[in-house]
Amino acid sequence: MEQAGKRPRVNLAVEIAGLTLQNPVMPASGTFGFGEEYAPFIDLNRLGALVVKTITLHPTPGNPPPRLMESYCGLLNSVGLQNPGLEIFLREKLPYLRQYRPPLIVSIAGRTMEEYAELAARLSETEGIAALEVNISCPNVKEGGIVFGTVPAMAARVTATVKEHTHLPVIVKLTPNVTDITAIARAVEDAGAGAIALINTLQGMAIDIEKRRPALANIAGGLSGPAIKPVALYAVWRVARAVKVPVIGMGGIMTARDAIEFLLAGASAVAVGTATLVNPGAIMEIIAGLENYLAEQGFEDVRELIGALQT
Amino acid sequence: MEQAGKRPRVNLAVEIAGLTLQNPVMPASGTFGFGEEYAPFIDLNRLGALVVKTITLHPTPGNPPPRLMESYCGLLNSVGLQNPGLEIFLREKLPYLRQYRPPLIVSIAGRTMEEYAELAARLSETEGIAALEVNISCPNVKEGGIVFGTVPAMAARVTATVKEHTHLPVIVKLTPNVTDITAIARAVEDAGAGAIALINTLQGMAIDIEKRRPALANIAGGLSGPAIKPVALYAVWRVARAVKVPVIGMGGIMTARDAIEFLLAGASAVAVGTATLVNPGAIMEIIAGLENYLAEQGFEDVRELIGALQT
Amino acid sequence: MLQDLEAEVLASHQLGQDVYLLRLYAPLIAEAAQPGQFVHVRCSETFDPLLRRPLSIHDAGNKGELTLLYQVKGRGTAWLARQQPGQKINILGPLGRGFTLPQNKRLALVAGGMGMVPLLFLARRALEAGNEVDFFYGARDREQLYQLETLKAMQVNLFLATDDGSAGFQGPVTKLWEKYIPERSYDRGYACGPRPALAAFARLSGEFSLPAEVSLEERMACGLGACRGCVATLRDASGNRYYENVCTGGPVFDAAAVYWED
Amino acid sequence: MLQDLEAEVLASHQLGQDVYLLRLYAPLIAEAAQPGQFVHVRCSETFDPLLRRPLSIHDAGNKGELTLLYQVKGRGTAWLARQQPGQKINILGPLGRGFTLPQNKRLALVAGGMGMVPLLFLARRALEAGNEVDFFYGARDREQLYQLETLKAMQVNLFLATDDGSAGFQGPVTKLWEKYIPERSYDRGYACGPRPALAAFARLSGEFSLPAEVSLEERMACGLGACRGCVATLRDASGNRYYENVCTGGPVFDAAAVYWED
Ligand SMILES: Cc1cc2nc3c(=O)[nH]c(=O)nc-3n(C[C@H](O)[C@H](O)[C@H](O)COP(=O)(O)OP(=O)(O)OC[C@H]3O[C@@H](n4cnc5c(N)ncnc54)[C@H](O)[C@@H]3O)c2cc1C
Ligand SMILES: Cc1cc2nc3c(=O)[nH]c(=O)nc-3n(C[C@H](O)[C@H](O)[C@H](O)COP(=O)(O)OP(=O)(O)OC[C@H]3O[C@@H](n4cnc5c(N)ncnc54)[C@H](O)[C@@H]3O)c2cc1C
Ligand SMILES: Cc1cc2nc3c(=O)[nH]c(=O)nc-3n(C[C@H](O)[C@H](O)[C@H](O)COP(=O)(O)O)c2cc1C
Ligand SMILES: Cc1cc2nc3c(=O)[nH]c(=O)nc-3n(C[C@H](O)[C@H](O)[C@H](O)COP(=O)(O)O)c2cc1C
Ligand code: FES
Ligand code: FES
Repeated sequence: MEQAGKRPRVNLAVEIAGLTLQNPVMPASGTFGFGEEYAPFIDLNRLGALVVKTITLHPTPGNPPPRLMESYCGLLNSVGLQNPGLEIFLREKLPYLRQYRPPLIVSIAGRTMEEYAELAARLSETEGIAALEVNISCPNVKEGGIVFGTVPAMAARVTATVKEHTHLPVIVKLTPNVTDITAIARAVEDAGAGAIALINTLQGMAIDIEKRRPALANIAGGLSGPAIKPVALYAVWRVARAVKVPVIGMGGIMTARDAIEFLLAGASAVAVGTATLVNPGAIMEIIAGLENYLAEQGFEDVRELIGALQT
Repeated sequence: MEQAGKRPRVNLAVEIAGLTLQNPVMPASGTFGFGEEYAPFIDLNRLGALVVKTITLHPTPGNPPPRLMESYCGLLNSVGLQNPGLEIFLREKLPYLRQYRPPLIVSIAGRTMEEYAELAARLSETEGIAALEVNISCPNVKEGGIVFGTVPAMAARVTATVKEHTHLPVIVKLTPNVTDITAIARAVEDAGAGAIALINTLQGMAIDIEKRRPALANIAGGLSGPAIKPVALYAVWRVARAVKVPVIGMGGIMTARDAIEFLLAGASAVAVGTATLVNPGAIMEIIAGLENYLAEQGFEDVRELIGALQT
Repeated sequence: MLQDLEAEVLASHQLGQDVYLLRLYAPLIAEAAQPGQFVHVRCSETFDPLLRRPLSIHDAGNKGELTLLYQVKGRGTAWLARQQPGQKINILGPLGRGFTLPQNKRLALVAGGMGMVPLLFLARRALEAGNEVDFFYGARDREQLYQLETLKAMQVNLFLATDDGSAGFQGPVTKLWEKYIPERSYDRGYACGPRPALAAFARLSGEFSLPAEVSLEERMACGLGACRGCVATLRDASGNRYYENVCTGGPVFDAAAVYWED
Repeated sequence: MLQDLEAEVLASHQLGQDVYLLRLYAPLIAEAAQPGQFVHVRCSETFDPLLRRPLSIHDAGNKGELTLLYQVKGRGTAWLARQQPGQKINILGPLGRGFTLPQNKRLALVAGGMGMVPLLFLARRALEAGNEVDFFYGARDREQLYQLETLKAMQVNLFLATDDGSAGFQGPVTKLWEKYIPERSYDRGYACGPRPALAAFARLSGEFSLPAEVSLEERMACGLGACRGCVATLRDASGNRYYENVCTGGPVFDAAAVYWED
């Protein structure tokens, strides 16, 4: 029998593309830097996984400032994938990240198929990386700047290219700025994605009415945060029903309640982005809240919750 | 010379598809009922235009309850175009609306091309209607339920069909749930749209984690309100640059500042939806705030503001 | 006449763990208020939470005072509970169709939990109109029976029920009421409370052919009949189902017209 | 050590039309604070407004008191101005790289408008370290010169400038400063204020080969260097431009390293 006052332990572990995560909550790429920025606030060893800012083959300076603008319950950013590039990542960031136990997921982006291929190959030679997350929300410079993730065939080609150049599990991260996200999801699944992450930011804009100029130097930016949660949740629900591979859900998750909605909708894990920018402890609070909910509702295993929505 | 303390009068009038609006602020379809609901709070004669809930050929019962769910800075609805149908509209709603001076814009939706055609024809026989707004965010039952507004050719066909059956100016209202909204905008412009209204709601979802059921009986719903403003503004900015016809901007406009952003982005008029549901006086406050801004910033005519964004 | 105004908080009393009595100064609404009507309350200075919250009118005094009684459930009511005397709250009202108010009849008021809120106001007005009022009031336990002093001071015949028997009858308030229906030969019944309680109330009043009214709850946006978001499923005389706005067609409906299977 | 904590409001004083002095009890932050650093303040109980607001540390007492001084500009600072003593505010800090603090030197502090906020704290610490401090402080008019009593009590040499001449020199504070640079032979200059004032300050200190530091402002999300959202354009020794986080690389930068043409 249970000891009085002691709750039965709940299993929080999930599997994603062959990786075992001790719990289903991880940071969203680009909102957690390279981990070290949040070490003063949370024990990185307690995360479901570590997910770093998207890296590119060469250093990317990013967009000119201003890059941020607050909107109603949302954040617009046009950071523009600023990152030190593959070499410096390997030399200066990876050793730090390797100290931690949770699987390390490295997000990559390219401007051409070749860049994706080379990133995949180089990162696969390296110890300490558990999976690649392929960010396809960026323009293909060889095809007139069409965003890779908006055309099923192109999304599939990126996925296949990365797969060819790595033995690591491949997670493909989708953009929501499409008519039918399930078509993209199926295309990348068929091309070999081991898991699908969604959503990246929605395209948005804000204007400074005093200066009569865009609030962001880049004119447009990506909208994240609580504002986009219903859009993200619906995309996750649809994609989870359209594919067989696991789904990592994200977009506006601020609280454990939000995370639970994503799991019920079919996500096997969730990522927390903007919430962390506002509250460095958000991920920890979400993990604790999820555990509480499961215990209170009489679940023994978080996997019972995944896709348990009754429709 | 000006009298001391008296501000120079600012011209607020704009032209849209041949209609002259005394000011560029109107209600958004579906959030203002048939006008009478707001008459206790505002003088309908002071609106830029009157825009009624979308009507269909036959009475539409709408979706089962619950139909509403609040989200962070947003509202999800699955009303499902509940309306009394054309006949009752003509008999019971139109006479009331005809008392007012602002141009009356009647929003229509069909499940087939034929229904759009018949609605257009019947409404054009009637006195007191200034323009038709064609809601193409609904599924085409003859083409497997694909939403009319998500395929350029289909959107163009609806537009052309309505044009053929009416002498009234035709405003086409776009859905934002597409990869490239400018392609749809150009298609409906080429097909004869006199103006383009955007955006309709974003697709979204919410889940009741206690019941583990969708919060809306219909599972998914349309997201409106301040949360979607950056997405709407960006869509308006892009469409305004892609077409020559005037654009009516909407999506999350809560304050005069928001409305001004849409005008700067290129909208010739704006519509206010969710804000009115929260604050019945919102439209009036927006008109007053716009007038103040223009006077303070030294504009004599609101048209100087339209598209005046410096990029 | 409908009002959209800033009402000053006169007092906010915590009555129970999550339950607050809010006294507002809002003469234009207080004077027009009818039992069963509600006000629609802005619960934020910003846009999160976004929507107003519908709250029944609990009492309306002649000094321009409007009383609300609410339970903190989520983010809107949590905001409300933080408001202090002197602050202003934006309210819209009085909204909706209230209860039928007869004269010199014998009435049964059946309240489950927070369903007591509008029925207290109904009881006050019903007594003023010469009616005899049996007030049945059920809750989970003794602690969750609010406003007993006020009710006792009001000359209603008060019947209490609790799930755990800590006060009055042990069991559902509708079960308690059922025992009195035959002998008390009511002219009309009224109920407000959780949906299963209302359904039981409707079934009982149907069995006894008692004209009966219930107050329904639905999520609302405008509160004015404009958005068609707050519908309940009703059935017409021939049994056909249709949707009716709770905000303007209700919140009070004929118990026999509600489609309870929803 | 970085802290993310709930600080109690000790007092909130309105100093001017839109300007507030906020005294918080936050010993862990107050003890660690260095002049030029800032705290990142949650300005909502909900998610609207969403982001924290960066505010400079205006003073940090030994009784665990942390003082902020801010102008209400938009929705976040408006929320802050509504907070009353006893309420808790979530703050993150101390953040960023502050000013260089020499010993026994002669320093020029040049403040434009609200730029006075971090410079008062710098002046206090600079005096404690045996420096001589010339404090140049400019504002639109006399009413907008805040904290004059505090500054006067601090043994700084105070030089005032106003745009309308209602106090001190009439004209920009940098113009006033310019007159003193040759004779006062400073060891180091510091500035905080509107960007055009900072650019003028940087140009002057360049001309006089004076080591000089400025505090920059950029919109911020995390405040911790994680999001790369708050960059300013700098230039390296060979004149190449690059982006640096204001939150962690600054907010204080070498005036010569800033790309002022942005
Ligand atoms: C006509 C009417 C009168 C009411 N009178 C009272 C009363 O006097 N006292 C009282 O405690 N409660 C009353 N309620 C219920 C009350 O409106 C909800 O408890 C309240 O809206 C919950 O808001 P929240 O911010 O606490 O919860 P949240 O969970 O943050 O609410 C989210 C959304 O759901 C809506 N919602 C949640 N629960 C309900 C509900 N039961 N009914 C309608 N909308 C809901 C909210 O209004 C909001 O739009 C009444 C409801 C209606 C329709
Ligand atoms: C390091 C640093 C220290 C600062 N110290 C002070 C201070 O001590 N006193 C003071 O009055 N002001 C200070 N500011 C400016 C202050 O942060 C802004 O005035 C404030 O964020 C505006 O918020 P709001 O809610 O009033 O305006 P809103 O218009 O609602 O703000 C919208 C968004 O823009 C950001 N923003 C707007 N203006 C600025 C700005 N000038 N700098 C950075 N972000 C901005 C907000 O933080 C928010 O994210 C400082 C800024 C920085 C970067
Ligand atoms: C400042 C910022 C930077 C981001 N950078 C990246 C990135 O480099 N790569 C990526 O795949 N997504 C990036 N994202 C998107 C997030 O990973 C996430 O998909 C999105 O923000 C939605 O989640 P949220 O609402 O929880 O933030 C970024 C988001 C923000 C706010
Ligand atoms: C409750 C509700 C009902 C709506 N009904 C309609 C409709 O019938 N026809 C239509 O074209 N748009 C409808 N809309 C969409 C609005 O007209 C508008 O495009 C959208 O809500 C974005 O604007 P907002 O954020 O200001 O509300 C509806 C929106 C809401 C919230
Ligand atoms: S709440 Fe809008 S119709 Fe009832
Ligand atoms: S605010 Fe995030 S890096 Fe500076």
